[in-house]
Amino acid sequence: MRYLPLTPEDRKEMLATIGAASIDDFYTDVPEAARLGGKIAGLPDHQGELAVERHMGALAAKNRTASEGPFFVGCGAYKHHVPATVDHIIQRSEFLTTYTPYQPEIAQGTLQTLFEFQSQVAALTAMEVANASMYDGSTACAEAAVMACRVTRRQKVVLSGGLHPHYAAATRTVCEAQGIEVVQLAPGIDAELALAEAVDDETACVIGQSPNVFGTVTDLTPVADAAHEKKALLVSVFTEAVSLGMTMPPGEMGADIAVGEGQSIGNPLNFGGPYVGLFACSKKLMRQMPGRLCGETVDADGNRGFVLTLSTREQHIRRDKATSNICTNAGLCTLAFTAHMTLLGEKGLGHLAQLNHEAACMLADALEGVSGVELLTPRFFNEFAFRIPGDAGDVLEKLDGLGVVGGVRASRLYPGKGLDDVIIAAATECTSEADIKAYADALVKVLA
Amino acid sequence: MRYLPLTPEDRKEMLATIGAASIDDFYTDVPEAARLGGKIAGLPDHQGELAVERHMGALAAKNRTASEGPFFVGCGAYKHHVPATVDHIIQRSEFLTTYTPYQPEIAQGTLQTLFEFQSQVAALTAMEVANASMYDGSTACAEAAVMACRVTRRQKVVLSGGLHPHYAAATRTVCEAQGIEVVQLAPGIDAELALAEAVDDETACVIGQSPNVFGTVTDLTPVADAAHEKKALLVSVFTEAVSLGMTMPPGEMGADIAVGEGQSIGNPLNFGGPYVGLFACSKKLMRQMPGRLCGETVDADGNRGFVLTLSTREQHIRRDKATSNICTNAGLCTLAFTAHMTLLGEKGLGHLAQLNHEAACMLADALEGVSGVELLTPRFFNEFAFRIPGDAGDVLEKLDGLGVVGGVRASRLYPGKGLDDVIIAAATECTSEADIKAYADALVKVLA
Amino acid sequence: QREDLIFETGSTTKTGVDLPTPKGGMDRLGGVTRKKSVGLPGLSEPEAVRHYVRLSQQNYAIDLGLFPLGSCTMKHNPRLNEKVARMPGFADIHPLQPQSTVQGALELIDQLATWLKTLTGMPAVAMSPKAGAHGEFCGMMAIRGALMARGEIETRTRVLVPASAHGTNPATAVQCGFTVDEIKADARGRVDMEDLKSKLVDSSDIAGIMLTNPNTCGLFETDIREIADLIHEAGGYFYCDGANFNAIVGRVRPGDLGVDAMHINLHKTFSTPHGGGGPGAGPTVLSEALADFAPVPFVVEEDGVYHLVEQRSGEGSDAFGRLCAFHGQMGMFTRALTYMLSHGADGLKQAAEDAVLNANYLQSRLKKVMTPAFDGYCMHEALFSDAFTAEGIETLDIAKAMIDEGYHPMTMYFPLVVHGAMLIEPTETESKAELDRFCESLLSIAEKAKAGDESLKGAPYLAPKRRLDETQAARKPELRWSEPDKIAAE
Amino acid sequence: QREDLIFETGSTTKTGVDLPTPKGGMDRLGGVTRKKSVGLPGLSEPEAVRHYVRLSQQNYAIDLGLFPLGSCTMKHNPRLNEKVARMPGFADIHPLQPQSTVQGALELIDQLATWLKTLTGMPAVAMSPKAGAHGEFCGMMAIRGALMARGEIETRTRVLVPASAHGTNPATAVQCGFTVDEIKADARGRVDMEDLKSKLVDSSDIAGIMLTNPNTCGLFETDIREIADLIHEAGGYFYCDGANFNAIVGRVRPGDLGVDAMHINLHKTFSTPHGGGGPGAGPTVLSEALADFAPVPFVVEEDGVYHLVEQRSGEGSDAFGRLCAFHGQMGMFTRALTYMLSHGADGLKQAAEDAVLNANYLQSRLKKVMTPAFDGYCMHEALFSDAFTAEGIETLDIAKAMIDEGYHPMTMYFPLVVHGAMLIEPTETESKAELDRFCESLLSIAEKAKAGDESLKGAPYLAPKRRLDETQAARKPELRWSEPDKIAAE
Repeated sequence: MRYLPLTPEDRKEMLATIGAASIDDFYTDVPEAARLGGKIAGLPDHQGELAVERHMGALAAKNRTASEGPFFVGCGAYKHHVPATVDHIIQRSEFLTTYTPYQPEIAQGTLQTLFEFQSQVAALTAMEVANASMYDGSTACAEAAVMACRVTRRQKVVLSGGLHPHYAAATRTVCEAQGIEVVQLAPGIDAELALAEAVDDETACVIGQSPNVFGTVTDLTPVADAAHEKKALLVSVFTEAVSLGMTMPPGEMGADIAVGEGQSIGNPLNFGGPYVGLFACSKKLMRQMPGRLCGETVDADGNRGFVLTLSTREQHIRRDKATSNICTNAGLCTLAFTAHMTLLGEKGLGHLAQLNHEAACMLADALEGVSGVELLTPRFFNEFAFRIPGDAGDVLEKLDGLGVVGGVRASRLYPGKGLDDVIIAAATECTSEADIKAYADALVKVLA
Repeated sequence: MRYLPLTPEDRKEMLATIGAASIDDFYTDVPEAARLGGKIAGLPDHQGELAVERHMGALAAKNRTASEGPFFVGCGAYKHHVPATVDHIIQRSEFLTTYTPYQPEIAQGTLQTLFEFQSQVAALTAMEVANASMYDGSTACAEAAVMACRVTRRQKVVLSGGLHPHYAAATRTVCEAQGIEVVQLAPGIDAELALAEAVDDETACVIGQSPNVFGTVTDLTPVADAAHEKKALLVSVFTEAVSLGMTMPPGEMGADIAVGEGQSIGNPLNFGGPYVGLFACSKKLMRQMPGRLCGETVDADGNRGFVLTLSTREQHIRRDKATSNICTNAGLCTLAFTAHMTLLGEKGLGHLAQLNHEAACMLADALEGVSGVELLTPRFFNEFAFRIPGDAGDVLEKLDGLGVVGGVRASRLYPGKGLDDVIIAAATECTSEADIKAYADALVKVLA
Repeated sequence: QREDLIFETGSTTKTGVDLPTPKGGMDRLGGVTRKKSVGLPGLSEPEAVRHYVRLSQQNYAIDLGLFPLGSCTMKHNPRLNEKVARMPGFADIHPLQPQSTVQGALELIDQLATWLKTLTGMPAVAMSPKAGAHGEFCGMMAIRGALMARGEIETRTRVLVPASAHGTNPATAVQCGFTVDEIKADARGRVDMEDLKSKLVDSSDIAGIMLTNPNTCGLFETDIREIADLIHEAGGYFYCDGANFNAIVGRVRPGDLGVDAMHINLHKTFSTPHGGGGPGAGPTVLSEALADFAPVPFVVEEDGVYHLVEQRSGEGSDAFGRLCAFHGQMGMFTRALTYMLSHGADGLKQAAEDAVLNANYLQSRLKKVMTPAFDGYCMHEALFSDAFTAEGIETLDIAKAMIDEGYHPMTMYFPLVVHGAMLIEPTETESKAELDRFCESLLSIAEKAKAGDESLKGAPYLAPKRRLDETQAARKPELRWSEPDKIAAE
Repeated sequence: QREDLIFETGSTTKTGVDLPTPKGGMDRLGGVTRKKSVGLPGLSEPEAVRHYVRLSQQNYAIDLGLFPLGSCTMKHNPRLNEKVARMPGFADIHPLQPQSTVQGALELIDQLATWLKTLTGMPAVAMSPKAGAHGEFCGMMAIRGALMARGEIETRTRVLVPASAHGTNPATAVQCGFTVDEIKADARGRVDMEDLKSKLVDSSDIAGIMLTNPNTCGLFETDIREIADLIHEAGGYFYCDGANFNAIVGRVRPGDLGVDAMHINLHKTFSTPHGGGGPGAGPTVLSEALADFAPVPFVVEEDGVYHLVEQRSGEGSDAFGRLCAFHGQMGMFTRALTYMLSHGADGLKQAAEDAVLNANYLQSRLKKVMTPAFDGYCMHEALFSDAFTAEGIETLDIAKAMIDEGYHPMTMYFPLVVHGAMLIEPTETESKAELDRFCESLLSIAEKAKAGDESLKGAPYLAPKRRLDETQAARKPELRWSEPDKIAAE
């Protein structure tokens, strides 16, 4: 076993030092009836690297990658280019194989990058403070809802019909367990417009998304105003972090809490995870935040250093009174995010956002040129919904047959909601003009 | 430009500090007629990572990899499995982006691995000392020939007909420039048997190979004896380092100098380079070795440390009297070799050698079962030659059409030598039983 | 070793990427544009690489030495796992692309699920929890779902949690709407059965128990079967915190102990990298009684075709809903399955045994000076109290002194049931030679602690930083970089 | 920081790989088997990883800071290059598989050749040299071939080499059967034209000249055109050592200067990693006069199909033969082409200019205390003599003191024509801020050297090791590990 350094002689010697007769001596506390005799049945024995790599490679080969051809799937996860440097950095032994930085004297590498991450997220969202990340955007959204209830001492949250339905579902799960009422507004391309009216005196927060799941960008300032008037909070959600290089960020719209998915910066698609949840808020709410926080301080010699801080909010100190049970962050994904963001800088981010937007504009132009296509999203960044005559599932399947992965059928996200003829398609900097042409050409064929 | 940290403002400021008007000031020494006006024509401007990756990816996609299907090409480079750990180690920034360890205080990482490498190569070849590597096996062979002439003060080298013809050619190139006579014996499957007779009183060295280019393993002890009787040296060559886990090593056959290719341990095929030349010899010849040497010493505090040593042999000190003009080693390939060898250890190496041998034995059995095939190599490790009725080039092309890369046609290495119907095929631990069956089945079809 | 912040060295006009020139003239944003500058510094690529490489060298890591954090299981992270996770067929596929184009990914999830179910002896597993604590949440939500189905969710609200439990256990219980009732540890470091029984005298409000086994004292709960029976008789469910599953893989199946739900930290037992704090993954195995209450999505196979069920349709659905977007931590699944295939059934068992052997070896050597918290053998980690230290020297000082010896400190002050606790987990991937070196270092510190050597109070002396002022950090939190004059003005 | 040798920690019975069980019973070795044990220690994978990661941290590297080795060009090594080199389509192809299956590889070689020829303004390039010195050998062998074709190889044996040349130049000339005639440098650090002319008075035995340009003093040879003309008139060829090509890419084409052959260090100008000493790659461009004398193999394209010519058939062949097995350093070609495409024609020129600007900036700041070897601007590296140091302090002391400041030393005692030479090359991938920090550090050391501060003699104090005893190493060379008692017995 290549991963096990003990030799048979080591084991014998160590048992002798301990004074134990055999390894079985250590398992005598196990109820006899539950002790396993031999090996667990039904599982193979150990294998060498080559065999394992071949097994896993065979599985991998059964999947079609997003880089293989024209690819337009979005809805909360986006195909972006990740610089090679980012992957090199997160594979550094010292980042990859270390623990949560509870011993700051020998964890400044992790801690300083977390501090920089927090600063970047705060800047990106135009919020005052940010935490060191959550599992992903959807769980960050759920945590925001619960936090809003804690802050306002109210028990009702309102979810936009433009909120990614997985985010809404994850939020419902958490809220319902805690007796929080969840008001889910009806799905709609421009659903955020209905949010302001849905706030009442019991509302802890309204949760709106921009760009929303249909790609619509919306200035949520009126929602924030309406919420604040009722002493409720606005939680502003995004699933495409690149959009913030160009579109109005939560902080400029008056959001109290901003949450979002950070995958687009530095992280590959990974079939949905691990991703990195971004969580930011106003400074006055800081001590109510869930998750890990890194703060600046000094060491015994007076040198600047960083530590995890405000841990009295957390489960390992507060136990049943913690703000959340979360006790990890998205470590390496966070590092990938911050490293990629450092490479981009404001200039690169803005540039990247513009390329994404242009790709989507060109895609929209091309698809609008296809007879029968109706563009639905009124204002968008890099993703939009459109209607086709016929069933979206059928159309996408036929497109797939022509080598084009054309997007997400809205009914996969909203079954039984009358959206069977709607496709949501995204374009990014990875989308070439040839890809766009291929899509339009294929769609012409399919709809013919 | 992502790799250039200077901003336009930096450049302006720096010119001012220097007191130069523009960058052109630094190029006034260039003869006016040779100064380029604008950009060099015919080359594209800079491109982002995505575009470059796509360009290179498109080139890569035009090649068929050795892992794609049954693959039996050897003759000096071998498809082996490299543990993932090895590549991780050689990508460590501190190994990848450092220089030749001329400043030992801050290069012990490189130096200690070189010391360990030398020790491993000496052990592997059963020789007394080894250097820190050469460019590859073929150039190591040429250097050995020249070194033998230097040591013996003779000017004639004898090359076996089993020596890899590229090694022979590289050796001829170097020798002829220095006025060394090269006697090339006729190619032959069992050509090493003729070596002992070819030694005379003018001979500086005989160069034999085991396993040779046709895969034949030979005990060169009689050659060593014959050479030593005439006060000549035996240079023993190998191109498959894994073979030394099982077959008789140069040191056990009385070789004075052992040279070989180390690619098989830790290094991918890389279309022929970079590889790593192994070079070992007896202790009494040590000071005549070419290339870099690392030695043990102590630092000012008395702690063990390592340094490059015996550099008075080398070009940067000796200039025109150096033992060689070589001034690099195969750095990262050396590191890959030593790291893989450390993972293998004697146990793993022996095991690996046995798997290789068995794969070749099974391949031989399978091919011998094909009507018309005549196995030529009498004793082999993981590679052998066989005769087929018809032209080997045609047969290999047809095999290729059936998805089998069947080996090397001997006439590619020996054009016009009557070997048109000979194929040299290798098997390794990567060769599966299914691969072998596929080969035999395909050959039956092709020869039918 | 000061490394400037990117905000101090970078600039908003600098970038480390090259992108094609935008075409310009396209705008479909409808005016919802960013008004103010973002304030994000950029660095050229060479500067960025150096920044992170330099910073990385300020970290301690498994790849540098023994990392004896008890309860954290800092074992070797194989690089093969990293390589496999980066195969484009896994890394470059989208969670919402057509299922027909991700059959290999779904098959992988199914294979991993099979391993997890087989190793635990449990019939079902929810794959989507994103970390251990998320798995706890998943398991407790399944219990909640079962209680709802029984119509008892209003009445059964009390969850028993031992005092020695991870903080996540009570936090999770509360988040699922339960109240926590703490049970004591006995003198042997196990659940105090008398106290437990007294809590069950009136059992009508019992929802269940959350128990770690092996427990956080590094001990196997000897009465676990009886505990399970008592809880089940009381009408409750048995949630087992699987953080320490690594000690018993191949020797015991939680399913044979009466467990109803247990999360598995893939980064502990199955070596996915800790990565400085994540990402984790916490698949949660479920008993027959809870299997129907698993969240969406899940994978089912039919005639060799894999289906991802994303919605439980119909009124009769028992699923408690959805834990998160998409389907779970795929990147961790690839690593964990790679690890399992590499070890096999034989290797996984050997790994558990070696982990336990290593811990007992450390315990037997260290107890010459240090005070074991409890008598007898331990499982995969050895627990000591600070009873042996001289007045004025505390666990923290010993921990910080270990840094100067070239080691990461052990887990300190946890579990709470032991005074000045030091919890040491070497894992199976340490050699005997490394353990011996570690013992010698720690024993020399322990001797100093016993002798009251005041120099320990100043440790570490040799780390990239001296002891950091955590009080200041918490009193006036600086959670982000601000312009220097902005700070001054505040 | 002592890291034990693998021979001290490993064992021949331990291994860090798992391999399938051999079947046994097969033997076609004919008895030519290994008789004695190999004596190779093995380590488990976790132990091996730690060994190398720990050792790596004892190295300085570009990724950690400025690496001002003059003449070595330690610039940033982009990770994209590493990624591309590992694409299976490049890394996992065999040099002898059918050419129809490696068309992309051959095309890549052809594309790289086009870049090299275009950038240098030369009509041909030999791709197979494995390092810079190997490229020198290639170029000089081509000259040899041309002289043979002219029937003058017996008579034309003298090669002129400036005193400031890299040691490889004279070594190479001798290896190609030539004799070396050294020419002096003038007071401006360039070739002394009078001396040169005097060497050409009798030019019948002149084979050629080997000249570095920009030269090893970091200066452009102002008379280069005249030198070329003189050599050509004398019947010889002009070999240019291209080690410093990075200073002039896009500004001057060696082909326009009368060069007949020049090697290009891909690891200097085109950023392939130095890797602690290799592997390098030294493609060698050739003029019309020498093009026919290039070695095999080479790539030719015909109707979009790429052919690898491995043998020059027939009697009329001018190729001097083969330099090495196979086709060159493919792994370096992928990296270099990736670098070129990333920079483009515009970026390569900018890189050269920034390299020169950075060097001049350093020179202008450092000369406040240090003594420039020559007047005027430099190219990509700044050269200083030790004239400014106090009695007893030498270049070595300054170099070692830089280690304590967190920098790699500059190149020292080279070129030989300057006393106590210090050759500093920052490269274009350093920021101004980094250069400023470096200047401050080096100036503070230079001030100490000027003042005769004896503490410099003990430097480095803070490195993983103190100064190492090189004399002992050379006097009684220990080039490999031996059993301790075996050493004692000797």
